[in-house]
Amino acid sequence: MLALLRYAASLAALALASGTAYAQSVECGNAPPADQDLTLVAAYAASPPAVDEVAFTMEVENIMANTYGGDLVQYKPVYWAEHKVCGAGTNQEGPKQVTGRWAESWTESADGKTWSFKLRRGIKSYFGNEMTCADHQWSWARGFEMKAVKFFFTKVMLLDKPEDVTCPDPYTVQFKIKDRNPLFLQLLAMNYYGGPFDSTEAKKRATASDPWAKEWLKNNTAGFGPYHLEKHVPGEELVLVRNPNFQPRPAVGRVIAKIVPDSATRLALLKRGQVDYAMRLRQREYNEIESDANLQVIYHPANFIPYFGPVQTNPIMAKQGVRQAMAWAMPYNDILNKVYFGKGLPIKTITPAIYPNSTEKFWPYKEDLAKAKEVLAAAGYPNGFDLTISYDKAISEMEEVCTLIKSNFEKIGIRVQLQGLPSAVYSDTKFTRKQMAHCDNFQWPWVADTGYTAWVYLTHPEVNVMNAVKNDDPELNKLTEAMFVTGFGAERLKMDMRIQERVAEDVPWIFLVNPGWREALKKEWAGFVWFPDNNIHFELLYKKKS
Amino acid sequence: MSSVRLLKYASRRLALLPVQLLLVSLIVFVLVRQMPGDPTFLYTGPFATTERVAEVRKQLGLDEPTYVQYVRYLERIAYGDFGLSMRTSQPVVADLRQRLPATMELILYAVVFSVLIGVPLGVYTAIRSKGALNRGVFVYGMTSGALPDFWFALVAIFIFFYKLHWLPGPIGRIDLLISKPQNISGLYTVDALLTGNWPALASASGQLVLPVATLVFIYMSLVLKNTRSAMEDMLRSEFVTYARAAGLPRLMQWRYALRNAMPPIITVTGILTWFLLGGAVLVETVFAWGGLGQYAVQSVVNSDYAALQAVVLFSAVFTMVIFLLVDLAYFLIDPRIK
Amino acid sequence: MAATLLQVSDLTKIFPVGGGHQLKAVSEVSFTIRRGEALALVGESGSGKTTTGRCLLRLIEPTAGHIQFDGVDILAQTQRQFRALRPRMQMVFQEPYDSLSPRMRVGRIIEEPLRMLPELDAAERQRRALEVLGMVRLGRAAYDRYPHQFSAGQQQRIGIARALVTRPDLVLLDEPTSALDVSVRAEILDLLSDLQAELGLAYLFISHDLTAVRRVCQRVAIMYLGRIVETGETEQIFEAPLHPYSRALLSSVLYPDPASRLSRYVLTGEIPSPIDLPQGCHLASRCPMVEPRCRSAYPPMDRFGEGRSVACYRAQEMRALGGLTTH
Amino acid sequence: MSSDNPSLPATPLPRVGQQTAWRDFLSFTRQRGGFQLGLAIVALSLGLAVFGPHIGPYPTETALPGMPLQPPSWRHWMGTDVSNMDIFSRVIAAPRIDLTIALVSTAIAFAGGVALGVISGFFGGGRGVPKLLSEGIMRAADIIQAFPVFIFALALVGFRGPGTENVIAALAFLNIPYFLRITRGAVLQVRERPFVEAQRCAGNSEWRIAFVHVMPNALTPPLANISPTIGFSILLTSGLSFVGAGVPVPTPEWGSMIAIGAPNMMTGQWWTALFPGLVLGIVILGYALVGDGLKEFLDPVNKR
Amino acid sequence: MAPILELRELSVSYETQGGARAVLSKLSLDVSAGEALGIVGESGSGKTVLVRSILGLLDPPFRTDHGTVVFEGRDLRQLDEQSFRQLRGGSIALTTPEPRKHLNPLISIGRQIVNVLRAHQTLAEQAARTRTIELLRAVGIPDPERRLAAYPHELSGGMCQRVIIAMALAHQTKLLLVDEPTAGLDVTISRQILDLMHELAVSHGTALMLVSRDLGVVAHYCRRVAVMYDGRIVEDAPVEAFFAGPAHPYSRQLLRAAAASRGKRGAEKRVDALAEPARTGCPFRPRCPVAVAACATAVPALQQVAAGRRARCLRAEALLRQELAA
Repeated sequence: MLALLRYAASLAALALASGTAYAQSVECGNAPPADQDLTLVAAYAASPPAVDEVAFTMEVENIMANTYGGDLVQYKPVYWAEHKVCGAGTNQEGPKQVTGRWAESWTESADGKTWSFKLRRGIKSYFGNEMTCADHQWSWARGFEMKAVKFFFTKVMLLDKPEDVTCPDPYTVQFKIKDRNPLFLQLLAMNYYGGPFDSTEAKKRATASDPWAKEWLKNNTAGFGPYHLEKHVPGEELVLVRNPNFQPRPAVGRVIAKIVPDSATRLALLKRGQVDYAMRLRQREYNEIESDANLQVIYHPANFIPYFGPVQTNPIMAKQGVRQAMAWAMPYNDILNKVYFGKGLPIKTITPAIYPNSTEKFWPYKEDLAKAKEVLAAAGYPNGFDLTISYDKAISEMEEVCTLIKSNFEKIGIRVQLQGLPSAVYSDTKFTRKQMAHCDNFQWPWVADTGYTAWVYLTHPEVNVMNAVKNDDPELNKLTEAMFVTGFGAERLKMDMRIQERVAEDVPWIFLVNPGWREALKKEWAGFVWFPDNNIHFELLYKKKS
Repeated sequence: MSSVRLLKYASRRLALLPVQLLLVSLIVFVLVRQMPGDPTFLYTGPFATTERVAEVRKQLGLDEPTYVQYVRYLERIAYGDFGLSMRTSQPVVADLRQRLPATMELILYAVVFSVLIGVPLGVYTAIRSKGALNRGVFVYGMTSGALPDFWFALVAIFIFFYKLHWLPGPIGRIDLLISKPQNISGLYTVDALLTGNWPALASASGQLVLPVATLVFIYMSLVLKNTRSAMEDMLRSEFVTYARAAGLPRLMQWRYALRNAMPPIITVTGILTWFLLGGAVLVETVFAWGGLGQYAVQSVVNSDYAALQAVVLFSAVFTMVIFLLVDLAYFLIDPRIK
Repeated sequence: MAATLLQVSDLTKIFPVGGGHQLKAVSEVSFTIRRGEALALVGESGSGKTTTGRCLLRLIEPTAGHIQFDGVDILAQTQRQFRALRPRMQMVFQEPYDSLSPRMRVGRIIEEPLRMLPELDAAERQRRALEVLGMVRLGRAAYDRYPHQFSAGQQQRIGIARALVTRPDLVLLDEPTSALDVSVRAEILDLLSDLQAELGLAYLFISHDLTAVRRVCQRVAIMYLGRIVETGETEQIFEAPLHPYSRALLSSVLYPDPASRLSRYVLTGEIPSPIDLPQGCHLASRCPMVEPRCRSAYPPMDRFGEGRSVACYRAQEMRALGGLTTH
Repeated sequence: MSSDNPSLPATPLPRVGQQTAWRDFLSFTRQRGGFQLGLAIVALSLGLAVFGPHIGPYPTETALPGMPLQPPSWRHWMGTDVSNMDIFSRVIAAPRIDLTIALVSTAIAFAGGVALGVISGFFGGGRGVPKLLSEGIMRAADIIQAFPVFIFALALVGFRGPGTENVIAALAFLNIPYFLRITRGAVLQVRERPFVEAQRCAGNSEWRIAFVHVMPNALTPPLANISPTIGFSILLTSGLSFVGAGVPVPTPEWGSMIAIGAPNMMTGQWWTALFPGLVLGIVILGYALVGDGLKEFLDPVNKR
Repeated sequence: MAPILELRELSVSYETQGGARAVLSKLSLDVSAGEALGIVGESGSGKTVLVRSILGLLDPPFRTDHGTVVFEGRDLRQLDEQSFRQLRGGSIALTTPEPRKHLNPLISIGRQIVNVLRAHQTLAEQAARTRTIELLRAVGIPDPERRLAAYPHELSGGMCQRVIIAMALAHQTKLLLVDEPTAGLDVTISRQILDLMHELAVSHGTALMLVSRDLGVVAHYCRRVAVMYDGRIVEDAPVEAFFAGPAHPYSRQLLRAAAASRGKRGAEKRVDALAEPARTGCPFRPRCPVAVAACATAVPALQQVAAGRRARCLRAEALLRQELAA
């Protein structure tokens, strides 16, 4: 009860804090009605290979987001009037986007290198254990051990070693980082890859040969989040049940997720009312739902950056002129209209439009085949060249996009071979940079910052796995590094602009269309909030009173 | 007496199995080595560091020479360990155990109906070689073999689910909201019947209709055609002619013929079962059946090599067992086999 | 030129039949054929006559024994060496059509054995082929046709022509007429007799058709379960066989003459399985004249006059039974 | 010929002479409507394999301007697909790849299967190295055939990766044992025919007998099976492409067209998957009809 | 003696894609009760078809076009299937060449005989077994109790033929159709079988119709012989008279060909023994050494040429005179 009150208070504080341009009568992220006890049946596209950070798919994210429920802080939901939907306030600058989750308050030392978080009392896991600093400490130590996503976070957060997370008292978590990091809080707000775990429970499952309970945690969850994974039959179904100790109490007490691999079947099930929610449909299918009186599509512009990536390990792709020519030859409108039925947004910069400082002004490219041919000839390929474009076969929209690209490229003499790959092979060859070029829509920057985005995707290929196109531009490298340690202000803004300009000049990525965050549900559901993770958060959902 | 003979024969045939299995495993092992890409990545995910990759490689034994890997592999198989599926993070054996009943249920009904319809129809058309039914059967036999099963399934779904709403959609073995019957045999219909779980029985049966009908439609012609030609041959044979000359009634003549047509019918039933295991792959995929076939496809699409090799190995064992059974049935029917 | 063309001694062929059992198809068979002589090898199915013939041409490798062809021990030769002798020993088969390559023209079929005589050029080969086609009374037109365009009798003539094209000394005739109709059979038998006389050929005539044998051959050897039980001049044997088996066999022949009544000599039971034969006379189980010694040791081949041998302890008593024909 | 067989008043003899064979073939064809239909389909499919990609009204691998998924109309007889490519143009272009795969793989399988079948059949009962060879061939064939066809094809392509060459290799590999067995069966019969011994008497070596005399007479069964094998290979190729293990998009291929169209079928755009499957079925039917007809034509039992 | 079987103008044809081909052309023949009639002819002369058409066993593409088959006064062709079935294996029985192929390979011989017995009379299982044992003993199968359970493949060809005879003579058989009794059997065995068959027929008063290519068989086991050529009876004569001197040139050729020693040739004109039957006039004309111009005009009628013998040849009487003169 006390916890509930506290949470309500923090929400009220939030409403006050964000009360400027986006102050709205609609409240976002409110506690759902306490009198509802609902079951939600979902149609998932695939079953997660594991519910731990070793795996890396949309479904894993989804389950982890709902069972671990995020880290010490979280993004603040605000109301986006033009889309009539709640979403993280990513258009704010830096720390203003963030509010507490497990932490009720926090402090940053003057040098910016020490961060202390005060935990709320009485946060309990499904197993009934109260959250203490030890859980955080254990989770970070495990992250260093796992060398997976959480480990990646430590690098970006500038956290050096497990010992840099300390517990001055059981309800205080302290981080010591190498250098000032203006993005520290935002990074933390996005982190639910790997915890925080209920270490008391997890340790029970550890064995001598498996001290971090890797095996058990692959198919089980031990978090403080709103849900607990009750049942997992790979390839068949997942059942989530409410964490009885989670406050405020979610209205959805049970989520039954059935695995239905075929998107058209998911659609059919939703249309027939056999499921409440269908995950990962295609735009055409969302269109059908919009025309259905009993269903709704929740839309938020979101942060997706589908792009065409010339991989610069290939000498032809390494030529700036060639990349520019391809940018001129890209069928932007066809992709927007035929694949996304005009529903998406054209992307014209590395920073998603809903993120701060995003500008389209540097991006000169539009579909102009004559110009493309000219630029291509100037780059030394008047007769074109042979190009292989890879894509993930599991994402059918990418196949359609690539087919359209192929049609246009062949008109300027680039002979295209499409290579649809199984997801695993695709990501293998992508991250080992064995492809010549790819179409990709699996990228969305978690942190609303140009520096972060450019750094992760387009710089330092020797350390950045995510830089799958092997872009290695000295200027960009320098700029992103500088932005990491530069506090908010005019200087940082200048860097921000230059990065966006440089990316438009050099075209390491050719931006396509952002389809936005789309979720398809029965009409009676409400309480949606978009977070930069692009997941649906079941704990906020409830049924509208009719 | 004959049971002793049967036992001897069966044990001799069984003794061949391990040798065959060894060869089969070798083929599968060699196949797996053909795989493009590094399976390690699938375990580590894209963020993994070099050390982590090396560690996983070591864990998987991928750093050892090929022959050592083969021996290890054989050892593991001997212990029933087919490794972990990268896609489900479960032991492959557990995956198979879960999915096998689904496929078996499908194949079982498909075989039963193919035989129940195909054999009588084949016998009938052999005995009465004229008429509309015969003509129809001929056209059916010609066309059914030519149609792709997966396409037929899609069309059937379009008509009976999408347009007519007569049958449930391709969502697997049971309606999403009906809980599965208690696991006894793994076959939902059987288990539901045994436990008196009528809603589950109704749902499972409804879900079976389209996939089984597809398989039966596409593959029954195999049984039908072979029964008919075996029966025709037997009806033309000297001993049936002689039975007729000796004044045996028609029915007895047909029984003589059918008795002798049994070996080819049994063979073709074996072949059908064997074929259905392959045929089920695509049909399962279309119906999201969650069986072995769909598992195989998902394994291929996701380069889940441990899973794929287990499926391939299992399918070979399944084949051998089927043909062993066929041989034993032959042995029981035909006194000429020693 | 020696009078003896072929001398077979103690020829034995054993087939393993699994389970440690043996099928002794041919046991210690000995006989000779003189130049220009037709010897019949007669017996019922399973008697080993066909196996014997196949061993002579090394289509089957015998287990033991010697075969001297024109003074050469052919079993001592390798298959490659033996190839040089093949032109001199040819064969005519039972099934007229099946013994001809269906997809070859008659000319090529007949010339095929001439490949063993590399000294012949194409023109010479063709000349020889046309020559033998004439001998078997088929015209030149046959040369360019396919076997299936001929009737069974004509096909058998093609088979004979092929056997003769290398100008052999010995021709093995393996049931050459058993697949033919009566009147055709007569023609082929007459042709064979004529050719033997014209070309001075030696025949080994393997048959169960006793009337055919009587018509063509000068001498007869009767086989029973892998052994020769009796040999001698044709008429001698047909008139008064001395071995109980020969007598039973020859008294079973039905001549197309209701007046010819042969004194029947009947064996009891059926031919036993040739697998794992007991020692002793193979006929012991069926013979009306069986004595204890017949079961203990196989009787030796005893000579009864010029060219006549019989393997029976009681052959003398058989002689007392007299001739077969009773009018 | 030892007795009159009432069902066959005249001796059945295989016919070989070229002229008569051709005449027989024509008269046989004239009497068989199904066979005619099959021949027409096969001829048409071969024609499309050569000219198909060029005679369609629209390009086969490029998206057309305008909205996708247009229903069948006079402009687009079979409608358009999700990328707004003309389905008709793609359907008639598909034989180029499907038939290439089927023909090449069947040719390889035929050549390999017949050669191995002759060796294993002819030397089967013998001794020494040829016998071991024969035994080895048979065991290998047994093992390959222990795998259900589609699963093995899937595994072969799955392990080696998708792509035309791999599909061809997989199909050829799978079909070799099939031709091997058929040929072996025929060889086992032919080698018992006396003309083989006659050739031995004529001084031929064993290998020469096997390949010059026996093989030509054992070719009928494998030849008659070429056509159905082509049909079957097309079916397998399309199945592999359907699950994404075959020919890459957007190459016009029936199976992958069905796969692309499948989700649209579920949402009511039935034309996307219906037509490719229909045409695929008709083509396979054609090859099956030709196979049946040829079997009947070449089977000596059906001779008058 | 009154004939028990009368064939009148029986015509059977064989349907081919090129049109129907006559196999039996207006064939007329009688068999008297208790008589032994031999039918000889070469392959393709229609002997086997004749036997099967009597029993109504011909299936398409064979077709009985015309004629009557009268057995004991009833036209079998008008009989309904049920009555005909009772007749087959009852009053009219058949033995076949290659007996093993005619027995069901998957059923024990005892069961097969029992089935035949019970198809014709109501008989309890046990009684049928007892009767089967009797029958097997009667046909000279040793140890019949044990042989009941044997399968055809476990018996020799001769034994199988005995089983067939046992079935054929299981009832009051009036007419036994014997098709090529010696085909596929060894000399000594076939002689035993023939003796057995003859003996049983005589003791049962069964008429035999013995079809064979072997003139020797006919000479020794039949009282009368009918020669078939191209679907017609060309000669029909008592055995002694026939073998003393046939009245048809074809019969003469057959007889000479079958002789054990080489007959006199040379005097006669060379003819092709393989020529196809002529389509007009006398079918034997192309093979006939004594053909005259008149032979080309019409098929000669089957005429009485001497007491009890008929021949279908314009020159029959001339031949008989010549034969007697020689």
